[in-house]
This record gives sequence, C-alpha cells and structure tokens, in this order.
Amino acid sequence: MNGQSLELTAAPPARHIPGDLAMWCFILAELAVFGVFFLVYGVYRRQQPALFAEGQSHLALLLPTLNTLLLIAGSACMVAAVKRFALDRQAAARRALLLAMVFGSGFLLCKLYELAGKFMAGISLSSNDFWMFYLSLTVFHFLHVVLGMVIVAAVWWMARDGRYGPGRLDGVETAAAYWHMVDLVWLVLFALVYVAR
Amino acid sequence: MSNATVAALPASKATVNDQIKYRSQAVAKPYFVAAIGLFIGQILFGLIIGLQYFKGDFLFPAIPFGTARMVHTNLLIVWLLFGFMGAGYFLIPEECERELYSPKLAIITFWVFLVAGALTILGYLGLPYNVLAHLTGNDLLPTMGRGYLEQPLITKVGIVLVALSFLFNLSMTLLSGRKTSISIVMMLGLWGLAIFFLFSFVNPNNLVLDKYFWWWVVHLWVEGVWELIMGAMLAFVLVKVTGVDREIIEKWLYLIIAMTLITGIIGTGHHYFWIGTPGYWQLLGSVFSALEPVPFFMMTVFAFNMVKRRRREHPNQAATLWALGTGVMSFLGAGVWGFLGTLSVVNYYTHGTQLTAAHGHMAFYGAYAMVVLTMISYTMPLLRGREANSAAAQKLEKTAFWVMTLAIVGITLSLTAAAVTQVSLQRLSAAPLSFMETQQHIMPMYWARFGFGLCFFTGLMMYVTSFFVTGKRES
Amino acid sequence: MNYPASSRLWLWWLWLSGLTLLAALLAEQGLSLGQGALARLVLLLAWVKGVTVIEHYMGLRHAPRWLRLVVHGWLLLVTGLLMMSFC
Amino acid sequence: MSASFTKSTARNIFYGGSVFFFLIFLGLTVDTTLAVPSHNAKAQLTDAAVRGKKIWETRNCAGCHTLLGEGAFFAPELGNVYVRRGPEFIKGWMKAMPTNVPGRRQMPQFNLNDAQLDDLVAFLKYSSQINTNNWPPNIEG
Repeated sequence: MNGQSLELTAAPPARHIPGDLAMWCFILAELAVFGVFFLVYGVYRRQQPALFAEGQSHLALLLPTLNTLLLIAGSACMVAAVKRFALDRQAAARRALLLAMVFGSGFLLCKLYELAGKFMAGISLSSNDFWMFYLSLTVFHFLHVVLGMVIVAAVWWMARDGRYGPGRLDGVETAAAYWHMVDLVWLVLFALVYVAR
Repeated sequence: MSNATVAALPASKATVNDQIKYRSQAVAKPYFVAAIGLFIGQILFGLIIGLQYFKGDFLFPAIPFGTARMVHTNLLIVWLLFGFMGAGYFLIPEECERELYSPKLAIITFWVFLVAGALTILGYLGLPYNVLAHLTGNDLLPTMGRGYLEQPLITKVGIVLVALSFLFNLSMTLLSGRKTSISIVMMLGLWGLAIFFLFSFVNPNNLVLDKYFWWWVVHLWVEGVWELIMGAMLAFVLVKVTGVDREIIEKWLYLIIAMTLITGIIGTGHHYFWIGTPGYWQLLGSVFSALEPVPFFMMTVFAFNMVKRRRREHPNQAATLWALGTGVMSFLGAGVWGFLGTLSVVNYYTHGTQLTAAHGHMAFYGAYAMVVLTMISYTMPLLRGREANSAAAQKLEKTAFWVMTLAIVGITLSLTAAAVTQVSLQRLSAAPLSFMETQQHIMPMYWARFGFGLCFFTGLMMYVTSFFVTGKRES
Repeated sequence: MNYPASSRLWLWWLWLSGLTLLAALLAEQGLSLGQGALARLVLLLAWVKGVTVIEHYMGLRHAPRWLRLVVHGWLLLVTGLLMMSFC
Repeated sequence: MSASFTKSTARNIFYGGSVFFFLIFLGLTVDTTLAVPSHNAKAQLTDAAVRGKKIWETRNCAGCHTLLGEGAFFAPELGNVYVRRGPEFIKGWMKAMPTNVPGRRQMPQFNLNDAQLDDLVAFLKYSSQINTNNWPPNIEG
C-alpha cells in the first residue's frame, strides 16, 4: 500500500464531505422527495394490498434484478474512478468512468424495454393506484439515471486535461456522490416495488 | 451614448447626487414612487372589500365586491411590477458597472405603464365589466375574467410591450457590462416573468385546460420566477448592507433558487387536485409542494447568517430590518401557511376557503411586498442623495415595519380562524351548513380582519410619512 | 486493478450483488414464508445494502457526523416504516 | 470539517435542476392534456356552454364566486350549483338580483336575456360534470 492509497483507506485527520456541499443539498432534497414517495406508497399499499399484489404479479423479476446489478457495478466503477484519480492514474480513471456509463446505459436499455412493454399493454399513470406509483417512481428514477449519466459524462469529458488528480478530487467526488444516491434510491425502490409482496 | 442619454435625466439629479454610482440609476425613483402610490390604492380597496365581508351592501351598487377585489389584486400586481422594474433599473447598472442602455426609454416606459395602468383601473371602476370587455376587443381573443388576469386585451398587449422595452433596455445594459450572478439571476427572473405572462393569452374553451394553463402564469410566477427576482434583490441588498463577500452570497443565492425551482415547478401540481385533471397530481403535487418550504427556510437562515457575519455597520438599519423581515415573513407566509393546506388530503377540505386568503395575504406581503420595500428602503435614500435617512426617519420607518408586519400577522390569523370555522361547519360537519349560513358564523373574524386592515393602513401611512421626516443625519 | 485498496472495493461489489441475487431468489420461492415476512426480509436486505453503499461507496465513513446521521437516518426511517407497513 | 462549496457547482445545480424538473413538468403536461378528455368523458362542452363561459368571464363572476374552488371567497362555490339548485333556480336567482336586503352581501343585476341565461346554465351544467376527483366534500361546496 503506498502513501496515497493509505490516505484513502485510513481515517483522514479531518472529517471530510465527499464532493461539493451544494451537491449534498441537492442530494438531500432528492432523498426527501423519494422518501416521501416511498412512504406514501406504503400508505396506499396498506390500504389496498390486493390491488398492489395484483399489479406486482405482472412485474417480472429478471430485468430489475439485472438492473440492480448494473447500477451496483456502475457505482463500484465510480468508486474506482475516484481512487484512480487520487492516484493520478488518469487513463485508468477515465476508463472507469466510461465503464460506469456503459453499465448505466445497460440499465436504461433494460428499463426502456420494461417500460415499453407496460405502455404497449395500455398501462398509464391513470390506470390505477399501483400503476400510478409504479410509473411515476420508475420513470422519475429513470430520469435520475439519465441525469447521473450526463454528470458522469461531463466529468469524463472535462477530465481530458488532467484537472482531477491527487488533492483535486471535488468534481469527481461530486459526480460520484450523485451516482451513489441514484443507486441507493434504486435499492429501496427495487425491494419495495418489485420484490416486496 | 452616456452624455446624450444622461442629459435626458432631470438636471438636478445628474449634477448633485454623488450617492449613486451611475446617473441613469435615477430612473428607478419614479418607479418606486409610483409603486408606493399604487400600494396605498391597493390597501384602500382592500379596506373596502374587507368591510363588505360583514357589511355586504357597503358602496353597492357603485363599487360591487367583485370590482373592488379586482382593483385590489390588480393594483397589487402592478405596484409589485413597478417595484421590480425600479429595482431592475437600479440594480442592473450598478452590478454591470455601466450606465443604463437608454434612460430615456426607461422614462417613456414608465409613463406608458402608469397611464395604461391608471386607465385600466378607471375602466374597471367606471364601466360595467362586460362593456369594458366589449370595447377593448375581448371578442377577438377572450382573455378576461380570470383571477389576476382581468385586464382588457389591449392592456395585456401593453404589458407585454412595456415588459419587452424594459427587458431590452436591461439586457443591452447587461450584455455590454460586467456579468455578476446577481444580475444574471435577476434577468432570468424578469425574462421568465415576461415569458410566463404570455400564457395569459391562452384561454381554451375547455375549463380544465383553461385552469391548467392559468396556473402557468399565476403559480409559475409567484412560486417560480418571481422568487428568482426576490432572491436577486435580497442578495443585492445584503451584499450592500453587510459587506459580506459577494462570492458567499451568490453561491447561497444559486443554491436557494435551485431548491425553489426543483420543488416549485412540479409543485404546481398542488393546484391540479380538483380541477378535472388526472388523479396522479394529488400524489405529485403533495410530494413536491411538501418540500416547498425548504428554500424559504434556507432564505431565512441565509439572511440572518449574512447579517450576523457582516463586516460593516451600514447606517441604513431600516433596510437591514426589511431584509431580515422578508426572510422571516416569506418563510411564514409562503412556507408555513402554504404548507398548511398543500397536502391533497388536507386540501380536499381547505380548497377554496379562507385559508387560501390567509396564505395569500401573508405570502404576498412577506415575500414580494417586503422585498420591494427592502429595495426601496435601501435605494431611496441614495436616490435622494444621502447614504441613509436621518435617525428620526429611520425610527419611524422601523415602527411602520412593525405595525404593518404585525397587522398582516393579525389578518392572517383572523382569516385562518375564519377558515377553521368554515371548514368545520361547511365541509366536515355531518349536517353541513350552506356557504352563506357559514359566513354568518365567521362575522367576528371578518371584523377582526378589518381592524387589522386599519392597523395595516396606519402602518402604511407612517411608512409614507417617514419619507418626509427630516432631522439630523446619522453620522 | 493492481493496487490494494481496489480489492476491497470489488469485495463490496460482490457483497452487494450477492445480496441482490439472494433477494431475487427469495422472492422467486418466497411462497413458503408467512404473510408479509418476505417483504420485510427484502426490505431488511435493502437496508443492509443501503448501509454498505452509504458507508463504502458514498464514503460517508469519513464525513461529518451530521451528514452521516441524516443519510443513515433517511434510510432507516424509510426502510423501517415500510417494513412496519407490511406487518 | 472540510467541505468544498463552490459557486460554480451551485450554479450548475440551479441550471441543471431547473431544466431537469421543467422537462418532467412538460412531460406531465403532455400526459395531462391527453388524459383530460377521457378523464372528463361525462362533461359535455356544448356550444351553449362555450358561450356561457364567455358570459361567466365577461361578468367577472370569479370576482366573488369560486368555480371548482378557484376565484374569490365572497360568494358560494358554483362548480356544483347546477346540481345543488337546478337550472330554473339559477335563472330566477339571476333575475331577482340584487336583493337589496340591508347589510346583506349584494349581487349585481347583469340584465342577461333568456338566451344568455340558458347559455350560462349550460356552462354551469358542464362545470358540474367535470371529474373533480370527488371534490367538493359535500353538496354545499
């Protein structure tokens, strides 16, 4: 273990917020929105368990499980990217960012396929309470993945000139924090909407 | 440019005033004077309709309630617009560090707007509304008769032209000057204001869609782009009176308005619960508007923090008081009272009751009236050639602040009590009373509201008087 | 990936992926479980995964206490209340 | 505690967040616009109702009344007045105004002819057919 990676793994002397505080304000606002969404889902589901169970029975598990794996892998790539920038391994770091975007694209493709199936079946926001929640939550999250990819792509693009490196990690950490938030929200969404019956 | 256009200004101001950095900033003064004049008119008509709530035939049939209310709300909008425009003409040159592109155009715009506004109000008062509509071309494109958008078609077109002239003037100034975050946010807000006003020309026959797009003006103004204007004005005054590093104030400004739009845009959905729109708006509107108090809370914390960290003691303490008051009252009025009725399960019972009126009064005063008064309080002494008003004048202004603010709190609490009675008797009760029977039970609250209205008017008169108080200047 | 810190990163990745597959497997044959028990178990797994993401991916291990409290509190509150809603 | 908080990040979040949420709002607007006809399948927007809407607007009815809860709070809700009072009552009421009862709230006399009254009633009938997700809570509005 060389000195620089030691800094990353051992507890640093001062408490450190990974990324920009402004982004953390945004992240907390997003978490609040999703949190309220999830809890309202909980209330509605409790009131009409049969309707929600019936709706969930139309959801296959294979794609969402694959999607979870993809998002987790994307998150791991973001961590790797931050570490590599911290070690000034520029090319490898940018490869990790690229890989994160590949996993993200995979997620988007699977999700599009899943949503297209639902729309073809004539399901809309106004179908019933379960589909209202299913569509608003998954589409809203889908758009967050898109936004996350835009942010990662921006970091990947700006990283050309070597602006991120040891001690200059704020931009990457900010992007990574957002991506992990999208991942974190999906873990709850996956469990709640797809699996918990 | 500069010599020719500055010559258009009154000579006395151009020569003696060394308090303003750019002579053309002086065009803000007539705007602010007009704003205060129209504000007085707004409150007078507010008193008339406040009285009509318990003495129903007061001034009938000369000024029916609907007419007086229309004058009350339209004067509110117009005086706030005058305030925003004055603020723009003062703030943009100062931030851009150059003279206004065309002070002459600004003065012409002022008179056009004032005369058009006055004629419209006279039209409301002097003609039956349908006659006014007929004479002003409402048959060509019906846009009248919807809350806040009662203006005749030609007035609406006039507003667009005035706004374009104003925005052209400021944008040209900004383009060739220094670009600060405050001026950019101000301009974004003003452009947004003009753009969303265009939806006042959208009036589908389908009532649901009519109401849907009506909110694109009303909500996206007051819970959207106006908050950018408000944030920029507040930030500008805070930079001036606290001396805190601009960088710090500007980054908080961005963060606050980011939160405003993130919550407020889809928060529009809290108006889409019961007007014939699909049910999912109850979910979306509730979730997002539940978070709408957050930016207002941040604004309060921000204002107090900046004043606490101040690096100078600005002699204009009244302006600082107004700035802090804006932070607190906008949070209470827009944040807390807005939240009270915003969740769909609660709104089901409070929609269309006096709670809306309670929230409306405190939010409009706390956010927009107060931020314009903050700006006037800071700039008017400068425009009149002194850094700050005399101690005596400031003392009176601060007293006026407290009287007006506490009066609005009183009005809000009276109307909230009225709303509680109304909801319990007319909506929740097992044997609901009719609207008019319910109103009989609310009379004491309407009396109280009128009393607080008189207090407010007294405070406003003290405020106006403070402009005429001389006395020893503060050293 | 030839530096030591990364191996731990991929271990966490394996751990998260494994838990995900476990949740999916449980759901596929969860019929033997009681009323709502599967739901609560899956939400518990989501909480465990979330904690991992917050601590090791977001890197809040080293963050100031207020931020850790807020984010962990959010996760605990949401998963906890949802688990209770399945009782 | 070390934390960076830069103006450029705050600015990017402002621009990015605003655009992001406005696009979502636009998407929802498209969905709503498409869903409104089927959501309100029972509401008959006849020619008479359209003419009635113009009368509603040019007499500034919303200056005193609410319609689906929006307007002024001085006089009763009229979104469901067609159901509450029926067409004949509405027309008779309009003709009888003002009551001139001392101290009571007064409604102006608008001097509408019979055809205009029918149009206004058609508009109020249309309003009462709009699917308001069961608002108001009871017939009193």
